[in-house]
Amino acid sequence: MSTDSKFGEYGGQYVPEALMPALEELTDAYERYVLANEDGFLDEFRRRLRTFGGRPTPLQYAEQLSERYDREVYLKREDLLHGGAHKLNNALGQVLLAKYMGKERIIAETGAGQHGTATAMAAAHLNMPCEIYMGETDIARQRPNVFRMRINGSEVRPVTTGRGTLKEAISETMRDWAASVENTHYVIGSVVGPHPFPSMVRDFQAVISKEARTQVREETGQLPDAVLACAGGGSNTMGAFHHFVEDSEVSLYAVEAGGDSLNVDEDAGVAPNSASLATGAEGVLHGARTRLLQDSDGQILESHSVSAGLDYAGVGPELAYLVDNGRVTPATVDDEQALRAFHRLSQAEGIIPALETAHAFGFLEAAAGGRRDDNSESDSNGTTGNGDDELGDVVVVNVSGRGDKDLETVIEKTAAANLDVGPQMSLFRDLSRHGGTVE
Amino acid sequence: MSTDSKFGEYGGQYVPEALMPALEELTDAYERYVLANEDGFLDEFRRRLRTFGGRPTPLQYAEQLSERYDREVYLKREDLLHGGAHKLNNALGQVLLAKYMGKERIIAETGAGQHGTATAMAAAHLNMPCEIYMGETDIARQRPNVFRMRINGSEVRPVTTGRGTLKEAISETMRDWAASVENTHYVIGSVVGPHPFPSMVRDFQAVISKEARTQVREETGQLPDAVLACAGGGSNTMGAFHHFVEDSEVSLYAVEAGGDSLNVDEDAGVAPNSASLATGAEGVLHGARTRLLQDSDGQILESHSVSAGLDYAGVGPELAYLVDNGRVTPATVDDEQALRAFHRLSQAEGIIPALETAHAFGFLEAAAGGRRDDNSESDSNGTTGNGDDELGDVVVVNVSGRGDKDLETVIEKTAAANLDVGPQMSLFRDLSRHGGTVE
Amino acid sequence: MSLSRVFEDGPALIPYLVAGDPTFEQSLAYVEALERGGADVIELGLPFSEPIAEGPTIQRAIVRSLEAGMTPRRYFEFVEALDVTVPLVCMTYYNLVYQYGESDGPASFVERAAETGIAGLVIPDLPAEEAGPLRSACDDYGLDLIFIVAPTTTDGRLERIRDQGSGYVYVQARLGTTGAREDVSDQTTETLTRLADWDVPRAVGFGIKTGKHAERIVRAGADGVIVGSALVDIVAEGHEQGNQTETVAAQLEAKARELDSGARAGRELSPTSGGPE
Amino acid sequence: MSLSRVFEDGPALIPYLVAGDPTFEQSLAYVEALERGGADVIELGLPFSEPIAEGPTIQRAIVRSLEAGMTPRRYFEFVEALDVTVPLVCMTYYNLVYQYGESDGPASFVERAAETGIAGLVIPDLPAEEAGPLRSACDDYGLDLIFIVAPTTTDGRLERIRDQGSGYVYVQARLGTTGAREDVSDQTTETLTRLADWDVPRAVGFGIKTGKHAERIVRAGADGVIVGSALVDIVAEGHEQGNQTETVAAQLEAKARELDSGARAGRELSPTSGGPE
Ligand SMILES: Cc1ncc(COP(=O)(O)O)c(C=O)c1O
Ligand SMILES: Cc1ncc(COP(=O)(O)O)c(C=O)c1O
Repeated sequence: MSTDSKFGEYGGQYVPEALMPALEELTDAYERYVLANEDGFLDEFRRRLRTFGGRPTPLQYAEQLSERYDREVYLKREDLLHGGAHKLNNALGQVLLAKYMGKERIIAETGAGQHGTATAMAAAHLNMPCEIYMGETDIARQRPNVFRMRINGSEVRPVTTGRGTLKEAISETMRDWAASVENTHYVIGSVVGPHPFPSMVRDFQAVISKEARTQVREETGQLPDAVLACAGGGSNTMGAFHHFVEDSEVSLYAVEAGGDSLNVDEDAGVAPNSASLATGAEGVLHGARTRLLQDSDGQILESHSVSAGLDYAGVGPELAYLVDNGRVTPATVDDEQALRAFHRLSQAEGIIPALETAHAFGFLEAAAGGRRDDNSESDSNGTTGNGDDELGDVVVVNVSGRGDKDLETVIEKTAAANLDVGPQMSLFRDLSRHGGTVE
Repeated sequence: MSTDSKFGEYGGQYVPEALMPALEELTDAYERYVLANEDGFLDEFRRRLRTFGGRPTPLQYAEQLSERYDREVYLKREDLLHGGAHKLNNALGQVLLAKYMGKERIIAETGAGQHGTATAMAAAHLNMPCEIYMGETDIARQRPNVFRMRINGSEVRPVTTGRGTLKEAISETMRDWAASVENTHYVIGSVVGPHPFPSMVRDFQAVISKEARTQVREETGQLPDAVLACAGGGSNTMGAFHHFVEDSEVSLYAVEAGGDSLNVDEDAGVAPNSASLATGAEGVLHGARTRLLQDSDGQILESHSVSAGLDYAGVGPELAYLVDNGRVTPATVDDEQALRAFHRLSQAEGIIPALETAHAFGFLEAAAGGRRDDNSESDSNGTTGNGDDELGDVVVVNVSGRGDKDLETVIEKTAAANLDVGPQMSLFRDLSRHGGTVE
Repeated sequence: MSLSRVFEDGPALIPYLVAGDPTFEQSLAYVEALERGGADVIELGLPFSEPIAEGPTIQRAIVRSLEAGMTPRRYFEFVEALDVTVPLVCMTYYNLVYQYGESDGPASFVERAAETGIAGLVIPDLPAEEAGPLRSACDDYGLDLIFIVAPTTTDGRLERIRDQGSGYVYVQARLGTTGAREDVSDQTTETLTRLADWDVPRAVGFGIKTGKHAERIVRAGADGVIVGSALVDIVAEGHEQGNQTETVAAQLEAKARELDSGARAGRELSPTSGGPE
Repeated sequence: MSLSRVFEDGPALIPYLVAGDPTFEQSLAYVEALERGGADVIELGLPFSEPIAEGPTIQRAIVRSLEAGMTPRRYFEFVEALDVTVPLVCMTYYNLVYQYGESDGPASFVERAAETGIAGLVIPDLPAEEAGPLRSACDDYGLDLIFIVAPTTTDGRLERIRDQGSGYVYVQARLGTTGAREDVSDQTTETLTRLADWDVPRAVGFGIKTGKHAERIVRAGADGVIVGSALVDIVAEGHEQGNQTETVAAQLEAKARELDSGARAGRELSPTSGGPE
């Protein structure tokens, strides 16, 4: 754990003055409670993660995938965490910290709705009022999560600016925070934003790699050769990587959303992907210097991914730093590969992953030599990253979340893209809840 | 664990002759693999439950409920199991057993879709083809689970007879089994059906009480005063009770669905509830003698509950037996109380329960003296069971599943019943996935 | 008389219909037509709401009958109203038997059945192991209790069934639920061989549809053929097309006749008989 | 000239508009109208796609301007095309400053700004801690770098801001993002008191809407009033109703005049001045 506010040139605190004191207060609280375990904060946090959250999550040997790829594939099952994603590790930590700080209100942004749900659950659990900002595009495509937040008693505030996705939701939450900072804590949902958020969120998520490192050694007697995680803001990535960073023999792969394409349409202000590591450039967004999707003027581009949780134009500064210095290898997986991987994991292992998570499995498939049986079938187009087979014999994939929230999207997109992988849904797709009959 | 095929007069094997040899074969396999751990079956089962399923599930101290009811309320978090309900304990056990038995095909019935999803997941995990029968009414009201089964690679067979709920689905699956028994195992979803299913399913589910008994002692230094579980077929009930049955100081409450009312409309052949223990009579259904909802001729009544997973006209024979001999106290909670309890748990504890599970919490609320602060507010109408406060100081409630599958139903029913408990949903309810805008 | 006597007189035709399908009155006419067509025994279904052993054809018949108001009490009135002389076998599920009347168990049902002249019972969800109480009641009232033997039935179970059964043994021609099918199963021959030394007659059912089927079944050694779905299909079609009761009855009678001659033709070529009687 | 000189001459009116809102041409006319109305300095927004410090009014103005094609390069052309004599302050976000031109850092932006005659910069997402490189570039090219002081700013941070800032200090009247509000906050007086011994002028912004507000703010000790949303509202209304550019410009001029006389009236009653100058 570190209190440095920078990772090389990345990081820092680029926020309105009104928020600076709050960041100072938060940094102080982070150092005292999280780093120094003052008042037993960490003990309480760990206890709640265990009893409320369901930690430790298992590390599962994936039989069918191991056979398919002729290597030992282990799954770190964050999808089993309460709420269905790694997000709770962070949300619970921050809401608890807010309580220790004497805050009386929680706000958060959400993209896929996973962070919003996790925050809503943590806030209900700890009896704090909570408001969640969510872009209206995301509200429409992640409907079940909207219901979950509401049912947990949180307000959901639709954000109508821009394309109505995560970027706009973060901006809007920052605006709320600037007005309410005295009694409100802003629970940011990934390792992004101004210091101390990137370090603090990483520390809350680092329990993933802490457990996984021990578990994989217990299972195999060795460290893994590679760890794979999908990267949106990068919190599950950093969580899955953190305790392996010093293990130089462990390769770390951050898999970003390649979306439709890696090319940028500058005129439209749109990047049809969310690959800030692979295609972005240095800049300042949402309080931190990091790698961004931006046009040549520095205007932020609208990102795209089939997965709402990866659909973000920035990435955590520490992850950008680790990529720049070569410790982490970035890779991209496009929408179609992610959909295929979604169906593959569901059918082969009985685990329906979040669409975000499916990107990590898309890379596992696409890595050259990934498939033992038939390389020609391997859908390696549209992937960047590690071309030759460096994944090695023991691979850990972080299953950052479950896909219940994505069912409708996947069914629709699979049909639209005419993929040969999903199940036939014609009998069930148009089934009306009200009509109540299938013929 | 026991191999008796009867519980008092209940139980037995009332099935077509074609199935009897399969039941003999299954009984043999049950005795060898499950009871005697032949070939290390139990070790493999426990390992898979741990790494694939996520066991042990935590026992969580529920702070807000404990304060509300002025007693220590502990939650056994089966909702954190892979798939979102206790159902996987049984599904994984049976699919694995089928594998040990050399079967090549899995069939199952499902009501809420939770057992179907659990079976589909277990079948994918163990690489077995799987077909699930589901009533068309249930298909319509548990849509997300239909998608999940399909996405995991299972076939879903709509059952159109009768009212198209669990009862019809079981009958239909038995028919399939009668035709396919040689290579097929029927994974029944609760402690119902002919011997050895009630004993075997109970044994697979008994891990709940095994863990809970140890956990509650670790937490409190004592056994609980009461254990509460909702009862449909009764598998989570028997799972939660089994290791407490010998502890005569622990009260056991099985909470059934009171539905709309406890009165039966014989002419229409409808019981507007699913309370076989509270209002049913002895009879034979789906292979076992047990307590049933039936008219005076012995025709099975159509049951009703807002919760699809409780909507069944029978109940497990062992549970019926334990009720008859006074060891288990039956109780009922009606639709409205269940909806209220659903919102209460979601808002107070940040846990969205399955509608089935919500019935157990409805009883916690309704038990006289249940609420410390204001008895007059307690919605004790429409509840039967324990009138005075016998719940005691330490209560364990089995959270049999999570409510993601019930979001739409709950929102609709809460609005329709004009309950004052749920969140305002007007902004989000009619939100079209395709339109993509909220105003 | 014990049902087995019926079989002495050549291969028995045992047609099945659901009582009250589609209405009480029509059903009376249909059942009577079966006798005219050559039925030796008639199996008469008492519909139960959860017919787990039936295929779709008979399930639908059961729904029609229940919707027209059939109950156990009405069923016995139906039997009393029937103008047939061949013996009747009641086919139903155990819960209806168990719940009937005041008795705590099957006795009231059997008593009433005996009173109406029913000669035997087939209860597909009651295996020999659970049949003790019903067996004694049947003994008390002089009814036969007929059991089904399936292709999967083990030798151990065969013995139990042999002990408990009487009247005839119902040989399930193949796995699966009831329903008319095109071909005749190999499993049938095998089962018949296993039952060769039984002293009750062996009637084969499940999937018999035509005179040709019946012929082959009898040729394989059966003492009788049980035909359900093929007849229920005729009732269903008549109901759907709104045909006259007499028309449907005539079709049933013709179908029964076809099956009966098939069976008789089979006997002529049967291994157990030297030639035509 | 350093911006602080502007304040020597009585309380300064510092209106804000987004350059290019709703179009390049209209916006030129609007900004010029502000000078006629009595502006002493004009803050000219360069729109950024993620304006995290702005309220809805200015957010919408930013969208209008971006949609009409505003870019950093166009912005400087806009400044060059403007026919005003009062000093201009560019208000934008750090990423645009950072990315501009060939420099690896803010220098190119500042150089170009200086070239067009811009006198200072306000970068709301650049706190003093991160401002080193920009501060040096501003020094190199003779620009002021204006910082915001918020009601929440701690004493420790005040010192840092005092070190880095120049031209004037932007006193944020209240918490929250920009946007016109009805009342005047108590927090303003408090902040002004804390800044009493600073030697740069103190201009108060956030929520000032009317001459009366301006008067009270100046009376509370401010050396200037910054007005944004109240003016942007006029532009927005003119745009929505399709009013003539001249009409809107006249409204802006009138509003500026109202604010200017309010401010002057405030100065007459201000604690720091004995009476009218
Ligand atoms: C399941 C899941 N995985 C990954 C992500 C991406 O976020 P991060 O990169 O911060 O882990 C999200 C975001 O919502 C998510 O829900
Ligand atoms: C969450 C949950 N709880 C309870 C039940 C009721 O089943 P049982 O009584 O067998 O536990 C179901 C059935 O689907 C269920 O999904």
